[in-house]
Amino acid sequence: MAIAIEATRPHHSLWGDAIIRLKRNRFAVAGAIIIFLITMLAFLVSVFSPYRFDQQDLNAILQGPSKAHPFGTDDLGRDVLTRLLYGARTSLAVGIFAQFIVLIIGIPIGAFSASASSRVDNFIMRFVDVIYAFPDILFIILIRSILGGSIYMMFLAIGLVAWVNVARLIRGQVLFQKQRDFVIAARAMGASERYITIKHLIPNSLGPVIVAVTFNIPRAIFAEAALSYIGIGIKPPTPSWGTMIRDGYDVIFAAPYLVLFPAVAIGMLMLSFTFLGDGLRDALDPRLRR
Amino acid sequence: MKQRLFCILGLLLIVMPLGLMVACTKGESTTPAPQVQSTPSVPQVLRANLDGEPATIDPNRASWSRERTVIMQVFQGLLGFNQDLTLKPVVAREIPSVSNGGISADGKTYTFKLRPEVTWSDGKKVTANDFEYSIKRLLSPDLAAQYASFYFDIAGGKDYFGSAKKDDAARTQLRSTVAVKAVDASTLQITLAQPRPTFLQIMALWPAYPLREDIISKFGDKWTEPPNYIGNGPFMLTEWVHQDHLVLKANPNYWGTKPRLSEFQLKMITDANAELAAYKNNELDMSRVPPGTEKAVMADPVISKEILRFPELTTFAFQFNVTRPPFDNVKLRQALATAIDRVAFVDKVRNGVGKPALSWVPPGMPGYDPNLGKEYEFNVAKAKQLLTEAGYPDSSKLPELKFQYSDTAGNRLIAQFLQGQLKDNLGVNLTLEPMESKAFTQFVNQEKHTWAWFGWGADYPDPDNWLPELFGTKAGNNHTVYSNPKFDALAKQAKSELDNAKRLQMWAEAQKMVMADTPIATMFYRERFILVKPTVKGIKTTGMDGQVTGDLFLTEINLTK
Amino acid sequence: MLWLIPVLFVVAFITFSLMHLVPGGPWDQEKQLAPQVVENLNRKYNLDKPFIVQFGNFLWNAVRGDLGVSYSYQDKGVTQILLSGLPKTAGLGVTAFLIAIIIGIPLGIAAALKQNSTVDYISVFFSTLFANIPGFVIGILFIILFSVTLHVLPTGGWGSIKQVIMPAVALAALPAAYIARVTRASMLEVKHQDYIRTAQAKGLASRVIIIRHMLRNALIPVMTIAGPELAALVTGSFIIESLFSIPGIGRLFVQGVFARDYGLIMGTILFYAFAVALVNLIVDILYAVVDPRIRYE
Amino acid sequence: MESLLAVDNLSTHFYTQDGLVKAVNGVSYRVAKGETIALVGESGCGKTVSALSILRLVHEPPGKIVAGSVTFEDVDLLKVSNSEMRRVRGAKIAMVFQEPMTSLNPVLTIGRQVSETLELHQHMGRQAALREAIKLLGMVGIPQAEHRVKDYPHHFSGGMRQRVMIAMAIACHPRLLIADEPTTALDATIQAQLLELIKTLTRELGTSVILITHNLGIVARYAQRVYVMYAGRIIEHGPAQMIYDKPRHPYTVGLLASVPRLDESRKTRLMSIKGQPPDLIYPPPGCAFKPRCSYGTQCQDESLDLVEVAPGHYCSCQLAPQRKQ
Repeated sequence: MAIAIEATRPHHSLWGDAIIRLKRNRFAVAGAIIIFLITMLAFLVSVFSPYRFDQQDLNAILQGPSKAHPFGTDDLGRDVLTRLLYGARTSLAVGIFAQFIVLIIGIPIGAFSASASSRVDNFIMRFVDVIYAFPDILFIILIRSILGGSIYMMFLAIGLVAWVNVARLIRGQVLFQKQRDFVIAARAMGASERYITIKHLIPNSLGPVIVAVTFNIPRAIFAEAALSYIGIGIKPPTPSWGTMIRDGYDVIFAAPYLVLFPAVAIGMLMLSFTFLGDGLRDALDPRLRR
Repeated sequence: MKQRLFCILGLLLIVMPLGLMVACTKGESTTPAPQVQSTPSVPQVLRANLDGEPATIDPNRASWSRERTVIMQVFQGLLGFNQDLTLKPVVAREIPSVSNGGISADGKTYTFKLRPEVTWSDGKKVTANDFEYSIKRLLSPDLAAQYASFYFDIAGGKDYFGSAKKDDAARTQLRSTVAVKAVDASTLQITLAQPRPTFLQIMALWPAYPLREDIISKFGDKWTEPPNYIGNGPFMLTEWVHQDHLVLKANPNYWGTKPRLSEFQLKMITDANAELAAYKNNELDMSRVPPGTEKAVMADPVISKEILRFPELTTFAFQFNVTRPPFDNVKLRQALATAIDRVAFVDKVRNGVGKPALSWVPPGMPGYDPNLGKEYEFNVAKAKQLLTEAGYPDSSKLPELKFQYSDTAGNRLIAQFLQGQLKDNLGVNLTLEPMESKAFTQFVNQEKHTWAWFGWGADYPDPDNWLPELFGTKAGNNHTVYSNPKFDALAKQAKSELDNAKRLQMWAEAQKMVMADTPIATMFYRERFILVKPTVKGIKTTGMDGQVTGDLFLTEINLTK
Repeated sequence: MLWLIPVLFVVAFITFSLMHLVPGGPWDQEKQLAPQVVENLNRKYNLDKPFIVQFGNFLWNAVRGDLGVSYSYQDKGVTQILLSGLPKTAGLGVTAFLIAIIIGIPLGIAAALKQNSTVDYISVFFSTLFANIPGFVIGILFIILFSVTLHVLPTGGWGSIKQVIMPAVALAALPAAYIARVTRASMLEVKHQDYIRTAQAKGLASRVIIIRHMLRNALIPVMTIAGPELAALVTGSFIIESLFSIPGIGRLFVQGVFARDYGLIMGTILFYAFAVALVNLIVDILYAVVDPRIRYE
Repeated sequence: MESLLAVDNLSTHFYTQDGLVKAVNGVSYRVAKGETIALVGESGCGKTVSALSILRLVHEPPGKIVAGSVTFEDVDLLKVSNSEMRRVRGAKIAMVFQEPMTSLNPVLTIGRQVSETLELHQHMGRQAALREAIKLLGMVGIPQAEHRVKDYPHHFSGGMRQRVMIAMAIACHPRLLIADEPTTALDATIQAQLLELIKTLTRELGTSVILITHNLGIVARYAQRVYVMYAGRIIEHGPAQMIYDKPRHPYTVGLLASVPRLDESRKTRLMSIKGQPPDLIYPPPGCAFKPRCSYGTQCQDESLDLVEVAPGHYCSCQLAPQRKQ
């Protein structure tokens, strides 16, 4: 039915159109709002929280949720809620920026590989295999010892290892899409390969990629936790959701809530991105227009 | 040696000697066990956990508590330890001494008389040759045994060990010069290069246990697999599923009092939470308690009754690199040492498990001095004053202080605690530098660190395992880069002093010197805090227990309804 | 298959170099060893030889199937360790993978067919749930529930079916969620294709349409992501194997790295590279099987 | 003539994020046995949707058949169960779609796609169905059919694919064939061939045809009667010749005036009718064509009822009756 409506309404740009449709998608909007809220809270936490994120209270160690500490306290008597909100800064950054790196590297390589000659394609894929098997821990420990453990190192570390998944995914999708007839048609109409790849192939490949990205968000957040244990990324006492879970695990028999709250937080973040992502995909995809 | 932050109620410890203290937290430990006869129906199978696969169970090569736990059940040495960690003869008929002629007047030659009845699990007699073979193997360059250096006092030992580059002839020659000699089947004579009063304790350690040349030359590396793994101890290794579990069965041919247990199972659960779960699911009879959860355990109506806790010969401390400014400033070091509320850490953060440490040598060991280090007791005012004396009346004028640690959950907690203390008490900002463990170890071994966290566990219960090795100039484990000629001189004397009382006096002096210069800020003495099923009776603990609690006296353990 | 050799070689070389560049060696211990001891150890394990010689030796032995000795498990060869652990890890991994497929794909299909319905939201919920609880937490929760509380399953170990259940499910959780979501996404793509309408116009039952006409088209992206998941699963998980004390090879690489067990590191990484490359090759072949328009020579 | 299909007052609406789209709005038409009718109108006028509605293939949501009846062989298809509906689809009513390029499943062989219909409705075995499929492909003029059955759609050109579609459609000798712009995606020479093919085949089988097209040019040759649709309604219908010679509705006139020039693309073709087709969400009250109509100013009452302006020739334009030359 798409055609009918299109023909009859003044034409917005693809994106303009998409934004409008996105705005109409309740879940996508909800997702966006949650992300916005988390971000806001993360930056305002110092304003309204009575505690510092590193403020120890040795008389209130491992206390369950209470009035004073809605989410309880950790094993140094620090307020979990405060740390959770403060930790959002790191975890949002990791969760999102790492994904950007992944996409920026992964999509072009994947797309190129798929549209390149089978020899080049094969070569790139073997390279990807190497990266897959790449001994990342060793590499990261090395980086740490040479460049020290800044948060950028962490983005680099995560991005460097994670892009291959997206690359392979995009390649698979493009290989598949590129056989689709609208592409053949476009080619017949003399469109350049580059144009086709950018205008047709990549957009139509996004569905699964968005899923992949949303799934990479928690993975990145946990990776950050693992990394900060090797001395990369944010240093204690600065909290991050991943490290909160890791540290919480050690005392799970005594204070399960230490794991619960950060896990829920990460869940909400990912869910928001899932909805936002799906919304965006639907919005960008003419065939799904209603 | 692995850093697990178990601790204990301080008071108990100071007032009571080890045995007593164990007795009062777990009365069964000293009671003889008539239960055996009364409940013969109970299968005598003890299920304990080894937190991972032993690297090797070859006594000569083993170096970790995990491995000792297995070895000590299957092998026995000339000497062993009592529960109070004094020496006792085992395969040897008596403890050599000057009076009984076991030790020559110059304190260099030791003569061990072996019990005639001691046999291997396959029935063969244990002879002095088995010991000679073992010790020479231990010192052979090809084996590259990690504990070999402990036996360098044996005349010729060090040279033989260092002969790796030499040709076979030269080696064989050096081997024959190693002064360990089986005079006859039941007499072993060892001569030292210089007197070493603690040599007997070293001889009580696992690397010096007897070995069967015939078996080792027959099976090579495979000799540590059952059934090749033949020893002279109360148990035999009957099954070893790698990375999974070990089974030891009572040795029917054991020459001494037979163990009450028929079987000793060792699982290999690495994750502390999983281990506790296995214990709660009755798959284990003993379990660690994940650090930090002690309070919850103590609050639990059921398992709180199954707690077993006792002090270990392990001290944890912050070691300054005294050559790195600003830590080359002794007043600053003292200010920092005084600004740490150890009691709060032990009582609050560690739920009262452990004992705040003001001096280096831990309680339960000769050389422990309860009155030492009082000046480092937590005192903010004093700390501030010391900081002023150090030349930093305004703490913000301090150069950046950096603290390195090997990043484990436990260490990360300590580091943040330290950071909080300095900030709250002195207004000093501390930068934490977590590192991956090996990277950290190398960092420290190369003395690149400024201020680092470390712990030291006893190899044998004597100050000479605690002081010269760590504070002697250029000593192997001296990572404070502390150097004090007076200390070195005294240590040199003490090492070879034959009069025990005098010797310990010297060490006490030496420790005082060290503590006065504050190369380290001691934190706490470790306490082991575990759970044991009420059915397990007769556990005897010591400050040097291996991976499995009571492994020095496993033969006395039995199970009841 | 020939390209496998360069891949393995490159991986081997990178790893070997990194391994030697990384600070801290196998003999750096909290209690420092006597210099003489370290000297003899280096000699024993040829660490006193120049880098190239060491690498050469390694390659030469590796080609002959001998991956050298482990430093942390002193009496055992790496090949031997790997071979004894592989069946357990692979068995567990494949089980987990099958679970992930069996749960993930139908869930994804259901969610796509009933877009924005309860089914859809339930699947989103579970996907999110499992994607956001790290394996070690899921694992310990299982243990607390089924072992400590209900006493129906053993907490860990290897040998019986009962012991496989919890780790397999814990392993499968995330891949299942992931596969479900991707299946949903690509089913939605396919759902609106013209040829589906054609199929409907033929009067085919929706079951036939889904299985014969939609699924095969929807499976292509699913395969792309399932491949790496499978590779990861069969090479084992450090966390799950430690938590459920499974004597597999999953923990070996991480253990090896932290112990600087050069033998173990090289052995496991080579094996990992091999597994990954193989799985990806299989996926590429499957593309061609599923989609006749993609041809691989 | 006895009627095969009667569509009465059919209304199909789309509930979109932008609002309600009355894609088909009270449309009625009849098809007699063996007859070929044409449904004509520009893109988006609702002809495709009305056809899909007959087979109940409108995506729901967002689409929904809100009113009317579709009487086929004396049964109202809008009332029968899904399973009964499936027995009609492909067997009694078959459809050939507009896009030969995308209407075949890329991952199934041609043979399979043709034979599955036969297996389903004729209850043939695999082999039998395949042999039949080969025969059918031969009938629609695919050379060496016995080899090509193993091929996949991407081995076929557009025209060849449309032939396959036709083979699939006639496989079960349907009573009614709906051909939805079967040729617009193809070039001129092939168009003619295919339409001829459809014509001959349906004549042999006595199948009725609904030919959906925007191209009045081809109508006269293939259809007996013509229905012209605009903005979801029928605005004029009658015998093909009559519509062709004496169109009454200004829109029909416009359509005819723009004699299709096949070498040009579709967009430019309709420019000869000035203005844009109406927004179906906010349609102008009364005659939807008025804004574009050259007589717009002159017409007063805008009732939309079809008035018989000549025997069998109906038109909804009120000016039409006066405009007999």
